[in-house]
Amino acid sequence: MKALPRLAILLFLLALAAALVRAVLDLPPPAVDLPAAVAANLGKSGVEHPVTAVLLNFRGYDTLLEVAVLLIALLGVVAVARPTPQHQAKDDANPVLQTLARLLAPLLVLAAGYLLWAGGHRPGGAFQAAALLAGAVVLLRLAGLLPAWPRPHWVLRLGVVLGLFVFLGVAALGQGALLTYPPELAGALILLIEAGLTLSLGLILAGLFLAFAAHREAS
Amino acid sequence: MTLHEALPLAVLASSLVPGLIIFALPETWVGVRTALNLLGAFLKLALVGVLLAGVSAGQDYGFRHEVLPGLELVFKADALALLYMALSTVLWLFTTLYAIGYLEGSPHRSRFFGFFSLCVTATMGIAMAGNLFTFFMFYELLTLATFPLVVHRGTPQAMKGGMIYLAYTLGGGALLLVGIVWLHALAGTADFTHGGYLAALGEAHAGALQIAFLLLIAGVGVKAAIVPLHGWLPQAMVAPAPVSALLHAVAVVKAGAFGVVRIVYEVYGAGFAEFLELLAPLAVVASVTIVWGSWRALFQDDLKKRLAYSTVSQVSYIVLGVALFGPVGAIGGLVHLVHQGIMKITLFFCAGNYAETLGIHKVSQMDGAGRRMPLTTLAFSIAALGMMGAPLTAGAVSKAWLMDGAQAAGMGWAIWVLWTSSLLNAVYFLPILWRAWRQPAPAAWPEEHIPAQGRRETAWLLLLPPLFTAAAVLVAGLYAGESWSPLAWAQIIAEREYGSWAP
Amino acid sequence: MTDPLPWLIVLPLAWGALAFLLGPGRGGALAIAGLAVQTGLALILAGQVLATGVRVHPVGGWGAPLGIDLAVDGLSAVMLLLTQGVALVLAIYARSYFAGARPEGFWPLLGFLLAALNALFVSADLFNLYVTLELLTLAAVGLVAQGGGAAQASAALRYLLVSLAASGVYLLGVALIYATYGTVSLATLAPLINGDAPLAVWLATGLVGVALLAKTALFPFHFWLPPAHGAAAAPVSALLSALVVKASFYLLLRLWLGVFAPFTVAAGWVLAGLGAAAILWGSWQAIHARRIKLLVAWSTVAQLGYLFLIFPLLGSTALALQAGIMQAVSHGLAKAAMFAAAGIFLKATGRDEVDSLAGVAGRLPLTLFAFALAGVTLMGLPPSGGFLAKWLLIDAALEARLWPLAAVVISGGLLAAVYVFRVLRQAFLLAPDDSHFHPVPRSMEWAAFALAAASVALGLRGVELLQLLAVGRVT
Amino acid sequence: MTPGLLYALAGVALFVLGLGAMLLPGPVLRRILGFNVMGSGAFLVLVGLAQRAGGVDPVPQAMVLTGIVVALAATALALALARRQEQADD
Repeated sequence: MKALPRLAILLFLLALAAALVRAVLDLPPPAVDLPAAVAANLGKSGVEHPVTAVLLNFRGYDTLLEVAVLLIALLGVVAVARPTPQHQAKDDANPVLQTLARLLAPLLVLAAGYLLWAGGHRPGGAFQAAALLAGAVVLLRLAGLLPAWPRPHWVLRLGVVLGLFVFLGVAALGQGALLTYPPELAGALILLIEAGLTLSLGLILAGLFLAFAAHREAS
Repeated sequence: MTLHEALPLAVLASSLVPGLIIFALPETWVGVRTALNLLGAFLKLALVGVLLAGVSAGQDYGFRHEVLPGLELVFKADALALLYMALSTVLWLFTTLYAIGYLEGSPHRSRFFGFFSLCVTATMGIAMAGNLFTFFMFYELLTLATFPLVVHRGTPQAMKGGMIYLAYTLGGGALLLVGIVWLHALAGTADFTHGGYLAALGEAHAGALQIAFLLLIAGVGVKAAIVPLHGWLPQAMVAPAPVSALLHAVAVVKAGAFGVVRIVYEVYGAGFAEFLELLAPLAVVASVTIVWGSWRALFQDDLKKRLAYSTVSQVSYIVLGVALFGPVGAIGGLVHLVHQGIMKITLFFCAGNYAETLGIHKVSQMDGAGRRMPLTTLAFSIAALGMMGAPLTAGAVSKAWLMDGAQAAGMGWAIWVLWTSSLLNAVYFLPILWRAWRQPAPAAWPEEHIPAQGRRETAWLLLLPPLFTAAAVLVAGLYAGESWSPLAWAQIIAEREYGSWAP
Repeated sequence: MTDPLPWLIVLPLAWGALAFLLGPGRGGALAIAGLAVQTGLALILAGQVLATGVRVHPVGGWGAPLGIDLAVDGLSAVMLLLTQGVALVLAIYARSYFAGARPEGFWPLLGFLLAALNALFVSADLFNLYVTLELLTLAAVGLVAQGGGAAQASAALRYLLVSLAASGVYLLGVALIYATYGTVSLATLAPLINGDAPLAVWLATGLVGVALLAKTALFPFHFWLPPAHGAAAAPVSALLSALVVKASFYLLLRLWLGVFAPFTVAAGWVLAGLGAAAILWGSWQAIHARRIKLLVAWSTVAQLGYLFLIFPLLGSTALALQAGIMQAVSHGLAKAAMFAAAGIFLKATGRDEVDSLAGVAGRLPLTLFAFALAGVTLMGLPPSGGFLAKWLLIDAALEARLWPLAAVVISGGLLAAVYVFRVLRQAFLLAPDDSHFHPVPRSMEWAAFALAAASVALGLRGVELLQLLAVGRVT
Repeated sequence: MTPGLLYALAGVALFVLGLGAMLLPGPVLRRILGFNVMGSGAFLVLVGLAQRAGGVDPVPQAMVLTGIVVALAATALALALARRQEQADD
C-alpha cells in the first residue's frame, strides 16, 4: 500500500538530484560581481573583515531580523516546556566535573571576548562569541552549578532583549535610512552592537537549553 | 447632493434605519418598536407619494455611486420602479399592521421586524435598481433578509423549508450572476434604458446573448417561481402568515417577475428580444407554469399550500404579459403585477386569520367558517373571485388586457391558456367559498385561539388589513379607467417602452 | 529617520521585545498603542505611494545589490494596510479573550509576527525574504503552541516541519539564483532574467514556487493548516488565517509578476487546477466538520483556492490581479471576524461544536450577526468585498473565455453557503433547556462585528483600493 | 573541477538526502535531523557555487551565518515541540 508513494518520492528525489547536478555543472559566470562591490566599500564599513562588514553593515538588516528569530524560538520553547510531573533528576554533584567547569567557564568567557574583538578584522564575531558564552552556561548547568530556568527572572529577560534593543536603537536613531552608521562612528557602533548581541544571544542560546532542563527536573 | 439624488436614498433609509435600530431594541420595548415600524412605513408612503407626483410631472430621480472602475451602483425612480414601489409601500403598511397583531406575545419580535424592514429595503432597491449590478445586489440581499423570516419559528420543519428556500434562491442567484457578468464582459454594465441597450451588439453575439438570456431568466425565474423552478414556494409555507403574505404578494415572487420585466424591456429591449426569438419560448414557459400551478392547486388540502400553487400560476401571468410582444400584453402583465399583489395578500391575510382565530389550516376544515367570521370570509371571497377573473374585480382587468395582448401578438393559443387557468381557479376556489358560506359549522373549531366578542370576529389588527386590501381589489377593478389607477400607470410605462422602439 | 516605512518594522520589534521584558501575559496595552501608531504609519505610507509612486528605502544607505532595499508599491501598501488594521482589532479582541488566563508569550510573539509580515511585504531582496519567512514561520508556530497543550504542540510541530522543509527548498532556490547572477536583489535581477536563462534558474523558479505554495497551504499542501488553525487560540487562528497565509501568497504573486515572469506562463494552469481542487475539497471538508473552528479552518483552505484561480489570467487582464487582491483583503477581514466569532461561541457555550450552537441567535445576536456578515463575504454575496472579488474574477474569466474558472467560482460560492448556513441554521434553533451561557465581554463581540462589517463595507467602495493597487513596480 | 564545485555537488547530495528524510514517513526526530541536513546542503551549495571560480565571496558566507542561526532556532523549537508531543503520548 505505502510502497507506491514511497517509490514515487524516491524517483522524484533522484530526478531532482540529477537536475540539480546538471544545473550546478552548467552555470555561466555571475552577471553581478558583488565581491568587488564589497571590497570597494569595505573602507567605509567601519570594520576590516569583509564577512563582518556584510553581516553587520551591508546586510545588517538580515542580522537584525535574525536576532528576533532567536528570541521567538526562546519564547516558543519556554511556552512549550512547561513543568510537568516527572521524576526528580538527581543533582550529580560530581566534584571533578564541578571543578573543571569552574575552571573552564571563565576561560570560555575570555575566549568569547577575544572572538568578539577579533570579528572586526578576522573570522569571529558576535555569534561565535555568543556560542562560547552559551557553552559556558550549559557547562555550568550540566555540572549542577546553575539552576534551570522555569520562568526567566526579569534581570535575565533584560539581558535577553538588551542586544536587540541596542541594535534597534542604533538602527533607528541614525541619520537617513535605517541602519545607517555615521562613517566616523561605524566601527564603534558595530562593536557596541556586537557586544550587546554577544550577551543576549549567549543568554538566548543558553536559555534554549536551560528551559529544557527545567522541563525535565520539574516536580 | 441634490434633492433629486437624495429622495431615492431616503426611500431606502426610511426602512433600513428603523430596521437597524429595531435589531438593537430589547424584546420588551413593544411601544418603541411599533412606533418605529409605523413611522418608517408612513414616511416611506409619503416619500413614494412625492416621487409619484414628481415622475408624473416628468421629473427624474436618481443616484449614482462608483463601486469599481466602470461599475456603478445606480438608483433611479422611473415609472416602472414606482409601480412596484407604490404596491410594496402600501402593502407593507398593511402587512406591518397585520404582523404586529399576528405576532403579539411571541418571542424574537425585534429580530423579526428588523429583517422585515430589511426586506422592504431590498424590495425598494430592486425596484429602483438602475442597472443589472444594482439589481443583483438587492436581489441577493432579499434572499438573505427573507431567510430568517422563513425559519422564524425555529422548528425543524421551518429549518427544512428554509434550507430548501435557500438552495433554490442562492442557486438562482448564481445563474443570474453568471448572466450579468457575461453581459458586463460583452457590453459593459449600462443603465436600464427603454428599448434595451444590447441591440447595438447585433447579430454577431446572438448565440451568447441567447444563452445569457436563459441564465438571467432562470436566475430571476427561481424567485418568480416559474416551473420547474417553483419547488421552494410551497415548502416556504412554514413561515408565519405575514411572511407568507409578503413572500407571495410583494417581495420575493414579485422581485422575480419584476426582474423579468426589466430584463426583457430595458436590457434586451422587447424588439431585440423578439428578434432573437426569445419571447415565444418565454411565453410557452409562462403558459406551462400557469396551467401547472393551477392544476397542482386543485389537489392541496392545506389552505396555504393551495394558495401557494395559485401564486405559482398567477405570477406567470405577468411573465406571459411581458412575453406577448406588443403594448397591449405589456399593459396586462404590468397591471397584473399590482393586481395579483393586492389579491394574493388578501388571501394570505385571511388564511392567517382562520389559522390564528380558529386553528383552521385545511380546506376540509373550512365548513361554516363564513358564519363565524363573515368579514374575513367576505374579503377572502372578493379576492378569490378576483383571481378567477370575475367581473368588477381587478383580476378581470388584468385578464382582459392579457387576452387582447395575446390576440394582438398573434398568439391566440395563449387565450386558451388563460381560460383554462380561470376555469381551474374556479374549481379550486369555489369549493372553499361553498364550504365557508353554505356548510354548517362543526361543533368545535380545531383550535379556537381568539373567541368572538360581539361583532368583532377576531383581533382588529388582523381584521382590518384584509378588509382594506379586499376593498382595493374592487376599487382597482371598478375605477380602472381613472387616471390614478394602476392600469393608467401601466399604460404610461408600456407607452414609453414601445413608443421609443421603432421596428 | 523620518521615513515611515522602516518604522513599520522597528516599532513592532520594539514593542514585542518590551512586552517580553514586562513578563508573561503583559504588554497588551502596549501592543494596541503600537498597532494604532502602525496603522497611522501605514495610512501615511499609502498616501505617499498614491501621491508619488513606488517608494524605495535603501537600508544602511548602500542600495542594492550591495545592501538591502525595502520597496513599497501599491500591492505592498494594500497588504500593509490590511495587516495593521486586522491586527489592531484582533489585539483589542485578544486582550479580552486572554483576560484572566496568562498567555505566556502572546504579546511579544504578536509583535514579532507583525514585524515579520511588514518586513516581508516591503522586502526587495530574495535572501532577506527568506529571513522574514523564517521569522514569520517561527512566530506563527510559537503562537499556535501557546497554551502548551499537547494538541497545540502536535499541530504546531506539523506546521513547523512543513514550513521548515519549504524554507529549505526556498533557500536552495535562492542559492541557485545567487550562483547564476551574483545577486539576490529583486530590482537588480529583474532585467537580468529572461526566457533563455540556464537550467539553474528554471529549477530555482520551481523550488521557490513550490516552497511558497506549501507555506500558503494550497491543495495538496493544505494538510497542515486545519489542525494548526483549528487547535490554536481563537485570536491566533484569526491572525494565521487572515494574514499569515496571505504573506506567502503575496510573495508568490510578487515573484510571479516580477522576476520569475519569463518562466511562469505554463504553470498558471497547474496553480488554477490546484486552486479549484482546494475550493472543492476544502468546502467539502468544511461542510462535514463537527467543530466550528475546524469548519472555519477548512473554509480557509477553500478560500485560498480562489487566490490561485487568477494565475492563468494574470497575463491577459488587469482584472485578475484586482480580483486576487480583493479576495485576499476581504477574506482577511472576514476570516478574522469568523474566527473571532467562533472564539466567542466557544467562550459562551464552553464547547467548540456546531451542534452546541442552538440558541446562540437569541443570546449572542451581535456575534452571530458578525459571523453571518463574514459568511456573506465568503459566499461572495453582495454587498461585500468577497462579491466584488468574485465579480472581477468571473469577469476576467469570461473575458478570456475560460468558462471552467467561472464555474468553479460559482460552485465554490454555493458550497460556502452550505457550510455557513449549517452554522446559522443551528444557531437559529431553540436552545435546549439545560443549556448554559457564560457572559462574554462586549468588546470581543464588537471587535468581531467591526471586522465583519469592514469586509462587507469594502463591497460598497473598491475604487480606492484598486487605485492604490495600480501603483506598481510590477506591471 | 574546483573545490567550490565539489562542495556544491556535495551540498546537492545532502539536500536531496535531507529532503528525503523529511518527505518519507518516519519518526519526528529523523525529520528534524533531515531538515538540518537539508539546510546544510543548501548552505554548501550557496557558499560552494559562489567560489566555484576560485576566490572568496563574503556575501554568501554572511548569509550562511545568518541561515545557520535561523536553522538553530528552528531546530530548538522543533525539538521542544516534539518533546511536548512525546510526553502527551506517554
